[in-house]
Amino acid sequence: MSTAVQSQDPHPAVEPSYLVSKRGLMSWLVTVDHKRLGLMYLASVMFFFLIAGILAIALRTELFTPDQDFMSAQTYNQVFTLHGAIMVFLFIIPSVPAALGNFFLPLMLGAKDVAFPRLNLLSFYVYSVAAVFLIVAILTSGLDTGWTFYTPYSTSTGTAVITATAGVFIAGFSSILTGLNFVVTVHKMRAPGMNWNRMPLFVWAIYSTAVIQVLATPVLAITLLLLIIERSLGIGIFDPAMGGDPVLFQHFFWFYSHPAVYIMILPGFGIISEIITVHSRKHIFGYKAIALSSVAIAVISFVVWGHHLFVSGQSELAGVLFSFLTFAVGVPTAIKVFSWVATLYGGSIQYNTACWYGMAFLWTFTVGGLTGLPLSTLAIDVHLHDTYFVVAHFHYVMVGGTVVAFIGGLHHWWPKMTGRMFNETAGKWGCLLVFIGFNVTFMTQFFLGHQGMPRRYYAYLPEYQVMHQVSTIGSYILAVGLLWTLIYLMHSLWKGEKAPSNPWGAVTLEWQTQSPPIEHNFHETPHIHGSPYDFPEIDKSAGALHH
Amino acid sequence: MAKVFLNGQPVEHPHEVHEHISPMSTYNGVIGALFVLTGLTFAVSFADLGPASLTVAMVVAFIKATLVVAYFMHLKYDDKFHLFVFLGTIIFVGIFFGFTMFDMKSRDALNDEQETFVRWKEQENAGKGLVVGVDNVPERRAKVLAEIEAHGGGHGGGEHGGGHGGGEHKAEAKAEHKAAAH
Amino acid sequence: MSNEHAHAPAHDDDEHNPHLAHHFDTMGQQTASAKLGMWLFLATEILMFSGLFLAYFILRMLYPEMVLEAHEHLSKWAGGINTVVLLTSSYTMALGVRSIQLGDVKKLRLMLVLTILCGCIFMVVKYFEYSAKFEHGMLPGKFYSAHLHGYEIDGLPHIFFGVYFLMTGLHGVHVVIGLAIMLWMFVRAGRGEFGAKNYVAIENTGLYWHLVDLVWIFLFPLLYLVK
Amino acid sequence: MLFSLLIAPAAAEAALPPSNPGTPPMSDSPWSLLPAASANAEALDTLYIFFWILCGIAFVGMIGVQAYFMWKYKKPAHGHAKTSPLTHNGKLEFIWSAIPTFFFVILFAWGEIEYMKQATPPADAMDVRVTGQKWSWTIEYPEVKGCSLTNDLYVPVGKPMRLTMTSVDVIHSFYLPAFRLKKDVVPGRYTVLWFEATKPGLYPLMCTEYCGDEHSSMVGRVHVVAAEEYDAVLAKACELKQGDAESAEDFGARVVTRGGCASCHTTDGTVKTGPSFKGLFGKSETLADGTTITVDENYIRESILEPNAKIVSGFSPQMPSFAGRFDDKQIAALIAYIKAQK
Repeated sequence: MSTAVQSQDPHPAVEPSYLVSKRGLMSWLVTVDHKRLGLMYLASVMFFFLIAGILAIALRTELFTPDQDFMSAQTYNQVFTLHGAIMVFLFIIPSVPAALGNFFLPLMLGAKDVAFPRLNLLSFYVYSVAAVFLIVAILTSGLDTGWTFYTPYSTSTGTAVITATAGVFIAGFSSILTGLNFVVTVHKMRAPGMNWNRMPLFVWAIYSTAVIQVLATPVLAITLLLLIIERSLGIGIFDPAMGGDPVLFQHFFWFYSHPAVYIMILPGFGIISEIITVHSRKHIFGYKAIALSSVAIAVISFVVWGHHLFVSGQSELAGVLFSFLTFAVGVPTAIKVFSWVATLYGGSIQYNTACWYGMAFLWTFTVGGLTGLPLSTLAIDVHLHDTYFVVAHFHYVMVGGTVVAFIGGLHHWWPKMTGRMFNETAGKWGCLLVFIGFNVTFMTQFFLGHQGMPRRYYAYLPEYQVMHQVSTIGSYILAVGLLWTLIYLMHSLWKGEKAPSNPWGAVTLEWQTQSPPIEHNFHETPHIHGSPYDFPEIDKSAGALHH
Repeated sequence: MAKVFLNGQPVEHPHEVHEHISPMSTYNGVIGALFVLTGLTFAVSFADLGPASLTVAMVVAFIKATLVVAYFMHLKYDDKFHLFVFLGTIIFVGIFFGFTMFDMKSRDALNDEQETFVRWKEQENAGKGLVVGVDNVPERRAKVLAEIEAHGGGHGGGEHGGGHGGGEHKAEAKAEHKAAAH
Repeated sequence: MSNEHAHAPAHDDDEHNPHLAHHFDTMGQQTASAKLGMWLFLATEILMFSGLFLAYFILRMLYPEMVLEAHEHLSKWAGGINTVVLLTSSYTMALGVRSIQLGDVKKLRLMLVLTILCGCIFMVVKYFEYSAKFEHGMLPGKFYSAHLHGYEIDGLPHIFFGVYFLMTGLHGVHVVIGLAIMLWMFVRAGRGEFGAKNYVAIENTGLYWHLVDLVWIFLFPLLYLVK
Repeated sequence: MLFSLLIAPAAAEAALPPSNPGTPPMSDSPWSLLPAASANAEALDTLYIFFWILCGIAFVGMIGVQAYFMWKYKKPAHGHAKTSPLTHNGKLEFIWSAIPTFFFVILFAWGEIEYMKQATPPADAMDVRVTGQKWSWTIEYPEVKGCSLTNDLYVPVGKPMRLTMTSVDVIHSFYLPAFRLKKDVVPGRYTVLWFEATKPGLYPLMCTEYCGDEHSSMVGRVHVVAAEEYDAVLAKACELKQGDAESAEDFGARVVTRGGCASCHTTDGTVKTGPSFKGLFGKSETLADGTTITVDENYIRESILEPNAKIVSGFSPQMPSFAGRFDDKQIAALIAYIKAQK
């Protein structure tokens, strides 16, 4: 194999970067540049991450003692609902695809932009409108249904369910448009020589995610529309008081929302594949297995939604079927994790901050993945369902998986996006705090859950107090770590060193242009001749051991 | 710009648009067939086929849909990947329908086998039944109140069946909802 | 755009094509992207409508007698006429696409007008159907009051009419959006924006309109005909 | 405060066996605070331990290999080491796909077998009916005529018991951690849960499906008693008659406990979902439609039987009707109790 691209030389900044190629507020507000839109998404999702994070800290603080402390029951219910809804719909679903994906997908493909740049801009504004709806809902009478909007609670409660679900409905369209755009981009916009086997794994992951976004989100849209209609007209599809079936709502909802879990985690997988290879200077182990397992996960994710209904009065037969299929999704996931570890073998691992996050991910995601197994085992799930065990499990996957990968990716690509280097020492401290804080917070919750602590309680039996306090303290450490990360990253924007075009010695295309990139990404269209993981450090002479 | 690339592959004649243009006869034939099929399904609806009418109507609808998709939407001549997208979508719709209907159909199997409903009713009929006189649903409250009235204020417990709890079996639920809706 | 690429070899006439966006290399790439995007969009539409169809099938399963009784109150003739009208509009739309494939803008505009006309007829019939239902109190959900107008339907007909209005209503919204798009295409065609090598917007409009037709092909027998 | 109200057995409920404040007894099990108090719980714990051993091995192995690689293949201080050209290994990939698959099938099958046992109650099981409502459990015992308890489930040791459950408002979930069992309680349909208790004691019973404001208060007690004592204990628990020496007020306090009123009405002036009983009697209140009423015997009585007829503004129509649950005497005692809360 030859080197991946023709030109490997660092590109000094010879043209103004996309950040300064056009000036003025309007040039940002109506931009169709995928990189600027990526940054705008990044700023938005970080804002909502901060808001929902503050809500999480409020929840943990309330739970420091078994009794009601500073929040009333109603407030607590609203706070956990908004924490969930904002985190899911406004932060984690758009986080990696819409922010990092938007920025790097065309770059990694060697394209000038996504296939539909104006649609991309529209998608951002649709997302903003959705956010406005949710904020209006919060400012009027709030929302207390839980982020899952289960009927008949959501059709009978007095809070602003219609405004909030309309917001989520709109956010869904933003997600659909982004996904559609990415699928077309991957199919039609690849640079010369970029065949399917030469696409970086981040692209594969984003592609699989986009497929799920296109196929699943419309069902969320119709579900929420039905919920809005049910609440306003009382047509009686979901509301038992009108002759409907509340469990049917759960089927509708989870047909989207379980695949949505993979919308959240698959892009994280993609980031980890990039980070581990680049920082260990090793070709990824099992490229095809990782790429195809992303697609497999995307497909299987559509047939496992019933595991959210094991104790909801779903038929026992359906439970058995869904349990089996849920285990099936574990296999491709296990393959990925093993392949990442195997990638480390024989590498030359450089421990900078992004790599630290990559290593942390392997720990947290493994815990998250393994604790998914008892939840897919029917009989055990009966005990653990809707307890803190589930809370801990999905936080290990969503925070320990996606958010850790997201922050890792942010560090990995920060020099490329901003043209500045951040302080590595500060970064490692941040990672350490996040890792420790996260594990203290959520590891404890596995034990709490197994002891029978139910979800969504603002007051609890005194037996659980010690573990709740440990968890709360952990959440403070996590919060400090995240704030610290925010501070030094912001600091780097003003004071950071200028970033070279390829600080980590990576081979993928985004590093083959200047930092930050020019408006049209590349000075000339790149031509690809080999694998995206063909590092110069690889010892070709070590022989024809494996092909 | 020596060479033009598409999908990572060089394209020999980038300006040629490979579009199939169907002759008028195709369109005329298709619309004719669509009208005939519409007439057929319309006519059949007057005959009393019982449960088979759904099957017949769906088969006809699928044939009509196939005609529209294949000829009006050019899927027959189009990029095969578009066909893949379309059929893939149908498969996912099938998954959505299949699993949900499977649950809905098999849901009461175990309850029926164990006669949950029968037992519940037997307890009531044996006079042991207790009233859970709880009802927050405005539509049903009127009925509950009427029953309480009919039974002399509603205390004493146990005499008037416990059906207003919302735990109705489907048949009963239907009757009651009717009362509520009307 | 064309200035930017003034250095391009003369044989590459795509470079001068005002319809080619800057980030595409060829018209073929642009057209293929637009069409793939449209098919993916149609996929999302199908999945969205599938939720309503599933709701309908579940309703049939839970309350079969009620559905059979309630659907007798829908006008088979109105539904049938609308089916013919919509199929005809699909036909004219397909012919419109064919005309522009052959470069005949004039005929395309004629076909668009015919299609729009059919769409309008559809909406007018719909209007009369809806107003009859409103008059008879056959309204969705808690507004259902047909029993006050002398129509006794056993069971829970408010659900059936809820589903009926939701399905036909959402379909109607799609028809209206389609009409607006076709009007826009009519204007653009008048400005000479389309030709035998540049008609993907017309083609996509057609695809959308055929999907609206497809949904109706299933709605009609399920709501109006099936026993 | 909340739990002391809910969990602490009311002093007047003399029929209850002496108990600690309703919290799960700490068990001697090395891995759990919760005792395994049913046949199902014991079977599940075995599966659970098997699972943890399996996952423990997998986790330690995975992280161990990762840590070893991280240490062994650290980048040298200057420049980079030559790295391995390894890109894939079909045999290895097959093995690490097959091994998890094998264990997944075992876990699935084991879980499935236990689940079907959980789902199939024996034919001779005793029947109990459970109704979930915001925010208490009504538990009815068909063997004892007219017996309907709030948040108290009595269970004999060694006899299978089968709960047929439904809800009157929103979805709740009936969770018995000591029995490792849970099932959603869905309005408009029945769900079934069965178990055979093995260990006498007092265990918690909780709602695990979010159901509104006082979701956290939907906590009850499971009293597991010896089979021979069961009838007597249940009969006593069900009895709700004014004692000879008992004042109407004290009896009213027992009625309040039985009705589960405390989940919404406090006696210390705190307003929860419903008005506090403190100082309630004789108060003038404005209804949502603007009319003014005085809280007197008639209004309280009506509010118990037909709670949502006259809602004081600021409150929402959430209260279930107690018509048929309380007789005149009990209601009279309840009114006396409310009167006494000054």
